Amino acid sequence: MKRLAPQAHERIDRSKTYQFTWQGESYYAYAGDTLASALLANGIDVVGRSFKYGRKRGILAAGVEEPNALVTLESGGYEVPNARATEIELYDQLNAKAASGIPSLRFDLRAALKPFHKFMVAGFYYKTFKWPQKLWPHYEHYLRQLAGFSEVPQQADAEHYDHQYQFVDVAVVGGGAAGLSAALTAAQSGASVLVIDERAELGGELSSEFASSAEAQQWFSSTKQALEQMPNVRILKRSTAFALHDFNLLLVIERRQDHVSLKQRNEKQSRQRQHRVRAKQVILATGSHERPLLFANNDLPGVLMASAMRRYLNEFAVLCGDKPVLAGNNDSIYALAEDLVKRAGVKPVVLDMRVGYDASRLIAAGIDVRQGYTILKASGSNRVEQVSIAKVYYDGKLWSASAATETLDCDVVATSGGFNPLVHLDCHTGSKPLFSNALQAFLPACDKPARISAGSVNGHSDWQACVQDGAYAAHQILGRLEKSVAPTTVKPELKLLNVAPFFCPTHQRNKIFIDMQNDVKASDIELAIRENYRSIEHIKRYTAMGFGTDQGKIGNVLGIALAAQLLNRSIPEVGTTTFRPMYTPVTMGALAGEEVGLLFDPQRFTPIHASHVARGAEFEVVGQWMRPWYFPKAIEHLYDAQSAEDLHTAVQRECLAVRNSVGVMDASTLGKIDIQGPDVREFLARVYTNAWAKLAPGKCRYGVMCDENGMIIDDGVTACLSDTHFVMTTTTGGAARIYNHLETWLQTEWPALKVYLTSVTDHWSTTAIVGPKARRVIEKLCSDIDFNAKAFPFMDWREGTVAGVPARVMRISFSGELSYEINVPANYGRYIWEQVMEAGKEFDITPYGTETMHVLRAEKGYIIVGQDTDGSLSPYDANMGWAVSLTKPYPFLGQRALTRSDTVRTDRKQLVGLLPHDAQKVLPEGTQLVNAIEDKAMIGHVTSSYLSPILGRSIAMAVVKAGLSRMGNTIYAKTVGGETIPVTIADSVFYDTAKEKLDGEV
Amino acid sequence: MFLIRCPYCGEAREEQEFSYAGEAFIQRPPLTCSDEEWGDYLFKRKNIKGVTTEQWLHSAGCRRIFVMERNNVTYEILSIYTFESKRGAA
Amino acid sequence: MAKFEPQFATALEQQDFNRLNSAAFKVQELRDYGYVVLRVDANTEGAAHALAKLDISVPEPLTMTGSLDSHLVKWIGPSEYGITLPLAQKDAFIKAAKEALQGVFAAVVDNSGGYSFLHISGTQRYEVLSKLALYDLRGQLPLGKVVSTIAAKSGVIVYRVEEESLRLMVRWSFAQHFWNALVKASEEYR
Amino acid sequence: MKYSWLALLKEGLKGHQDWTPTWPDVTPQTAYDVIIVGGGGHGLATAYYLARDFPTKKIAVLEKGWIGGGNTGRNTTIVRSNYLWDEAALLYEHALKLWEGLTEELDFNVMFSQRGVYNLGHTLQDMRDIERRVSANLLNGVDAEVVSVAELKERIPILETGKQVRYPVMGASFQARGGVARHDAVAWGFARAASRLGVDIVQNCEVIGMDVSGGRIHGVETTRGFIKADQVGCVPAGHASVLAKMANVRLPLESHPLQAFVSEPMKPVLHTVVMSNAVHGYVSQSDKGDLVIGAGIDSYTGYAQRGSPHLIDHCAAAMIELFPIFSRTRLNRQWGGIVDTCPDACPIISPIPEVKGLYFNCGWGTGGFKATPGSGHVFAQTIGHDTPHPLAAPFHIQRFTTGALIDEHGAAGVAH
Ligand SMILES: Cc1cc2nc3c(=O)[nH]c(=O)nc-3n(C[C@H](O)[C@H](O)[C@H](O)COP(=O)(O)OP(=O)(O)OC[C@H]3O[C@@H](n4cnc5c(N)ncnc54)[C@H](O)[C@@H]3O)c2cc1C
Ligand SMILES: NC(=O)c1ccc[n+]([C@@H]2O[C@H](COP(=O)([O-])OP(=O)(O)OC[C@H]3O[C@@H](n4cnc5c(N)ncnc54)[C@H](O)[C@@H]3O)[C@@H](O)[C@H]2O)c1
Ligand SMILES: Cc1cc2nc3c(=O)[nH]c(=O)nc-3n(C[C@H](O)[C@H](O)[C@H](O)COP(=O)(O)O)c2cc1C
Ligand SMILES: [Zn+2]
Repeated sequence: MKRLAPQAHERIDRSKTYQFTWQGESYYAYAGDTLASALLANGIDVVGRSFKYGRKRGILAAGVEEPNALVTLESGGYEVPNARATEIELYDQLNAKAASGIPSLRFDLRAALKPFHKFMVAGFYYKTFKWPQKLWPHYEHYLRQLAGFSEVPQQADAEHYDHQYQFVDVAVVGGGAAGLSAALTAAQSGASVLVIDERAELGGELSSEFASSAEAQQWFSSTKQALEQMPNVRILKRSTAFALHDFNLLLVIERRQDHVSLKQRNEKQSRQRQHRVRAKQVILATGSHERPLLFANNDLPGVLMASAMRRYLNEFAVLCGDKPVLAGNNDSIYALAEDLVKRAGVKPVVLDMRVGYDASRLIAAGIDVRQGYTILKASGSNRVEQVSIAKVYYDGKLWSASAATETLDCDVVATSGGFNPLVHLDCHTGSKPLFSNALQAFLPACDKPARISAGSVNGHSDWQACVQDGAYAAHQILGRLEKSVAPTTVKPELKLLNVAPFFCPTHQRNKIFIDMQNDVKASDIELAIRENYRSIEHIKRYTAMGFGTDQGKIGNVLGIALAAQLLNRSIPEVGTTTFRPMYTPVTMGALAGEEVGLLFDPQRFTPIHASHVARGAEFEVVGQWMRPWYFPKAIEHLYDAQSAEDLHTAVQRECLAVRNSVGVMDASTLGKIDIQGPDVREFLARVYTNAWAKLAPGKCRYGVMCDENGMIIDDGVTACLSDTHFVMTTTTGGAARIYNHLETWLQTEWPALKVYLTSVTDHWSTTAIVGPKARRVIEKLCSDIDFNAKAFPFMDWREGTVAGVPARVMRISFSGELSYEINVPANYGRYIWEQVMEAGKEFDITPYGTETMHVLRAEKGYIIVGQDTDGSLSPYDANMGWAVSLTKPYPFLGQRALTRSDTVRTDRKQLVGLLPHDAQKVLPEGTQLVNAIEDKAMIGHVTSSYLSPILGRSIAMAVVKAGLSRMGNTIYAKTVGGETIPVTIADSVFYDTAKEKLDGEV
Repeated sequence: MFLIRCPYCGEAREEQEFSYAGEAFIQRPPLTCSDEEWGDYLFKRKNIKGVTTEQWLHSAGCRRIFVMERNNVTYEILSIYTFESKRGAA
Repeated sequence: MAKFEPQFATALEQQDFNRLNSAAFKVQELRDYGYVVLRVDANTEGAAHALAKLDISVPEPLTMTGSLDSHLVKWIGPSEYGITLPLAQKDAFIKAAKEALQGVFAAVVDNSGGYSFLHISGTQRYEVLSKLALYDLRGQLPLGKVVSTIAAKSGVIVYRVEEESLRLMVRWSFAQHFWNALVKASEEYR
Repeated sequence: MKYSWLALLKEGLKGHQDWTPTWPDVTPQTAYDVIIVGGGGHGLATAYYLARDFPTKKIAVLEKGWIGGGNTGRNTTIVRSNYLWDEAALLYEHALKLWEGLTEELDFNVMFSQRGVYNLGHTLQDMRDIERRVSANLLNGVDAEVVSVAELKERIPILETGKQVRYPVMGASFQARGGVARHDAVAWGFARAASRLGVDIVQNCEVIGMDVSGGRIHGVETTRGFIKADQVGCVPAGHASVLAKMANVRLPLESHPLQAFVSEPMKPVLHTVVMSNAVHGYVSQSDKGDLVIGAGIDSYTGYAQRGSPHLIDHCAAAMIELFPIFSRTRLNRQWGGIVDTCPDACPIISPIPEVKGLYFNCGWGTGGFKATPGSGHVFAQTIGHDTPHPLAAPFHIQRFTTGALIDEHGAAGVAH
């Protein structure tokens, strides 16, 4: 292997030499090299070890289809596991090591197990390690160590990713001859065009032709230039279309910085970008991948694809060997031979399975061309050294090889067994590729709307036909887009490469590798079939064929053809496995894009949030909201150190402040829906279980909402502003869901109801002043409302001006204390909060969070939907039969469900209070309940549980089977920690049962 | 990944703007129905393989619910119409 | 009673707008607009008369009528219009609207506090927004158009009244998240 | 041939020429005592236990494609039994106990790997639900544990447990006996064991009609002709409604796409199973080294084994939330299955009241792989005795009439 003298059309830049490190050793190569070409140029044969047998492997291909050359690139926050050397653009100071080799590339344990390889056939583990089953974890532990390629990086990612949404008329995947031609034709009509190619440079396989065809070179540069100058064309290089979804959503990963040396990467730019392209039309000009011939030891380093050898030669000026044997079953092999002679002065031996191709020109040039020959076996230790070849015959159905073999010395073997069109994207939406006998290839069906394929993916082998096919395809879709189109082009003729039918030598099939990455051999496929794994899907799963990071791009079709032969079926009868995204592996970070970290999901904040932060609140995540959980006070210690109260201490303090003086809470997160129209009352009556006909303006009412299954889904207070105008509140977490639920009923079932719903959750900021001194606080801020308990009774609301801001004040209570909820537009929210704090100073007003709110409401037995209920509680179960009106003219949602046989059972789980016998024992929430100490049969569980500061004891709410009829019974809580705690079933109202506190200080 | 033409907005939008809202035209039985009928109404679905008639809500757009006929095997959208137009026709 | 001086604080008041203030990408939060939701079916009895009185002509789907100086009426959905207007005129407008629509099946809802109003300009505005928005703002939002869509996982209303800028409304509680997303998405243009 | 090291050794020396079919391919006969429709794990397990426990019955499994090609072949293979409600916990625990001896029972290594399953909690309510579930599990004899954040960090060092993420981890439940199994092997193992007991396993045989008259079933029409049987057990997962329709029955199901994906194979770094409901994603690392990751369910119905990619993106983000070091790893392949979801997230294992001789085992939705042996066993008993097995009884289809749902949605965490 060596680097040739400069070539006219090479793509390396010899003026820039880059240093790189491979396996800890330093090497040099040029800008424009890939890591693969750089390794080849440096004479490195063995780049990896195989998955199962630890066999030495070299570079097989030159592109994304490479199965062997997996490396670990860089380290730390820049580490890339399982990177493919053939895809990595070399940059200065690049550092890579082999992704395989246990413990090292040089010495692999798995290879040392060679005597056992014959037992390690496909699926051998299903038949072994079985007895006793208990020991499997031990075996598994060791087997796991043997598997996998690179390590997972140990550090978090140093780079970031983003997404971009794109909308275009035409997306062209593939920037080869066909794609460029299609793009140009499309763009000339004025359509917006996006060209996507995974390589660093446009041109695709065409660039291999430049060396031999000036015309190709000429066409390419003029087309490229034209495209680059058109404003309606965008070209994405280094971009892989990895999935094509329904309605032409084309997903593309653009590698924006992977080709830049680590030092020069721009931190402000994403490393990779996912383009989410909606294209009106998609042109698939994805080309094809060559597949190899099969023979024993075909996995030896130095055996590679003919097209790859040609690319290395023409694009990188790397000669993969001085003594090449080229073997093929189609016409394409001769082009490589010609290039080798011309570029490197090397004379290969050419083996063509077929007879009849006119090779006189090559023969005249002194090349040994043997038609009717193929390779049966390769040999060598670190690298191929010899091949044994034989004459082959085709009887119209099958190939056979003559017994007489001949040995040739060589240092590289390049083969071509035909081409696999890249049908992948076309198949992602369920299309099945079609097999062509003439081409010996699966072609895209392209049977989904708004897409077409062009070029070598359609089987074209010469670049002129690809150009023509591209133009033809563009023409077709422009018609669909109703764009003015250039004069009709004609569909080009298929020029056949005359690919011979599949052949797999019969000897040493356990050395013939079909899927190199997964070490699937011809014999494994035989075995699978012998054992009745006959569907190609079973073969895949039993042997792991095509499971690798290359997804069988090179090997699958060979496996299919072999299976067909063994099953005596045609190739299309056997069919392919399913092509799925990703076309090539996609970085997880790029899928996630910017929506990681705090942007993973929106964080919602109330207008008062900054005040809470300033007061040192701890926050609780409720739905998407950040709600103050508690407000720990700083504790001054004797010495310098400062600490803050813990949850328990803070909550005790907050609770007592509310019960004894006054507290303040941010209730802005509750959902609020403005409801207007002449039928609002009827509407509310249908969606809530209780009655709404008589609620007068100025009043509020609590409502319970069920689904049609009769189970509680939400609750909240609704205020009557006028006979045709109400405002509903929903739970914080339920807001969006309930709004959709209500709209759905209105729009589908009750379109005749005259009701308009508007979400006003964000418009209002709500500050609740709670406690016996609440009135004294609010009176300082508002003079146009009479706060006298009689004038403004419980469950009323008033309009007024609070601290100079127009407000709605509601006298509702979730704590049993006197409480005013001040609603003002969001932009005044923080101001009002601060005014309340100021006004409350003299009463030591105490801000409190959700935890204290929970304790206060539990002391009063108020439920929290989603905590005390779980979708399996009816209003009766929740002891809220009082909120159910069965006499409404139109039955409310869920009403019918309440009378089903299971729903009327009297021993259902019902919501009750619990008093632990040990008054200081707080039951863990969630703890299950049983009837007797030794019982295991559960009768319910603890839904809420707290130490009540005002009662000086623990209290809990729970659901208990038939609990409502078992008041006073002792039952037991069985904690996760193994405790059994006796508790008494009690009424769930623990505090102020006489409701004497409701009016506050009198 | 659907691209859905909202009949109210009059243009195609990304699937994420919409919420699937279940089978369309399920008849709600009266209070007097049997437990069986209620159970069927609540839970039993046609769950057709092939062309389905279903409700979608343009939740991030105009907030209207409409009807979509969709082939849930090929993921083709066959037609989209409003409830009003259906009611008008009936 | 003390003399009060109410302080008005918009959702993004605390953010450093200098961070997003370049020729490439510039964001301003507008403090002086109110937002009123009008729900009415123009064909409802009495609606035409009332709307005429309010000088409102009902926009076609995804379009707007009127102007920001008096009232910009946006189509949000069938029989749902979002009216952006100078904050100072908001209360009077609501009063007038309620009066005019007395007896008509309609709703007038003040939602001024519900949103943060953003003005987005700069040569890279579409580049930045296309990282966040599901909608083709560059290609499908000509002057006079309004769309409700999703950007950065938040519901947004985007509309265009000037050649060189976009206006965007995002719900108050989502504003800070949206801001963070804008900061991140525009980083490479700073 | 019994599978063993010895057999492998012998065969290895002979070039593996004498291995026999794992299960033979057969042409269907014209009549059977029991037909099982659906050659997924559940159907094959049903057939196996029927054949084992009712040896006189002539049984066939009819599979429209290749066995194990449905959800059995495309799930994330999580096995656990820590369900909330008694009925569910007992059923899944029954299955888990069978898993613990399945490799030996079937003489086929199903690679049941009890590496433990964590269900993460990210909110206070998550933690309440975890406490509730663990408490219930312990009383039901299901092993379970509540794990603190500090403890989590020790056990899974690569898990992000910091507070500076959107949904910080607050704790987890853990079931040590949970784990994963090799999905395909489950289908193949049951197929092999069943066929050795005389069950006919018929592939490429789609049931396209049912002969129902006089309130009972007489047989099924298939793409390979009519086959008579007095008892037909349908185990078609995503296609349950399609089959039910052939008997003029409607089921409380919707079939949705559920997606999963795998990374490239890497060296072992995650030695257990981690699931999170709040950020939605769950992950384990297969013995081959790939991260096997499950995403959320698509909202719409779909019979195409593919879903929408934004769910994949979101799930990838969730993975990075939990495991920041996964950010630079790459995904290799994504796919979807068709899951038959029930309103209460619990299965239906039931005779069909309207049609004597017809039974359905379906509605496993996003989480039935773990139940495979148990489901097969209780369904076999139900069919064999023509009366619901006690563990199956609560999963009778009648519950959708009476209202006796077993709602595993609310508090059970992710149902996978
Ligand atoms: C992505 C994904 C992830 C999952 N993750 C988990 C997980 O981690 N843990 C877990 O416990 N569960 C999981 N599940 C669920 C689990 O896969 C299923 O519940 C389980 O595999 C169902 O098994 P089955 O045998 O009933 O169905 P299947 O394996 O689907 O078998 C049903 C069979 O019936 C056949 N069939 C259908 N109609 C006919 C007909 N008319 N005639 C003949 N044959 C027919 C089908 O071809 C199919 O082979 C997941 C599912 C998916 C899709
Ligand atoms: N197929 C054959 O039989 C054969 C034989 C010999 C030479 N050729 C040559 O191959 C060329 C065929 O031209 P063509 O334009 O049809 O194909 P091409 O292979 O030249 O171009 C296809 C391009 O698409 C890219 N691509 C493929 N899938 C992609 C994806 N998912 N995302 C992004 N990029 C992707 C490829 O990397 C390549 O650059 C001609 O120049 C012809 O001479 C073909
Ligand atoms: C647990 C599990 C692990 C898998 N691992 C891989 C893998 O390593 N490589 C791969 O290509 N596919 C893997 N797959 C996916 C399968 O290739 C296939 O996509 C899946 O079984 C669905 O089938 P289908 O894509 O043929 O429809 C895996 C699937 C499962 C269920
Ligand atoms: Zn719409």
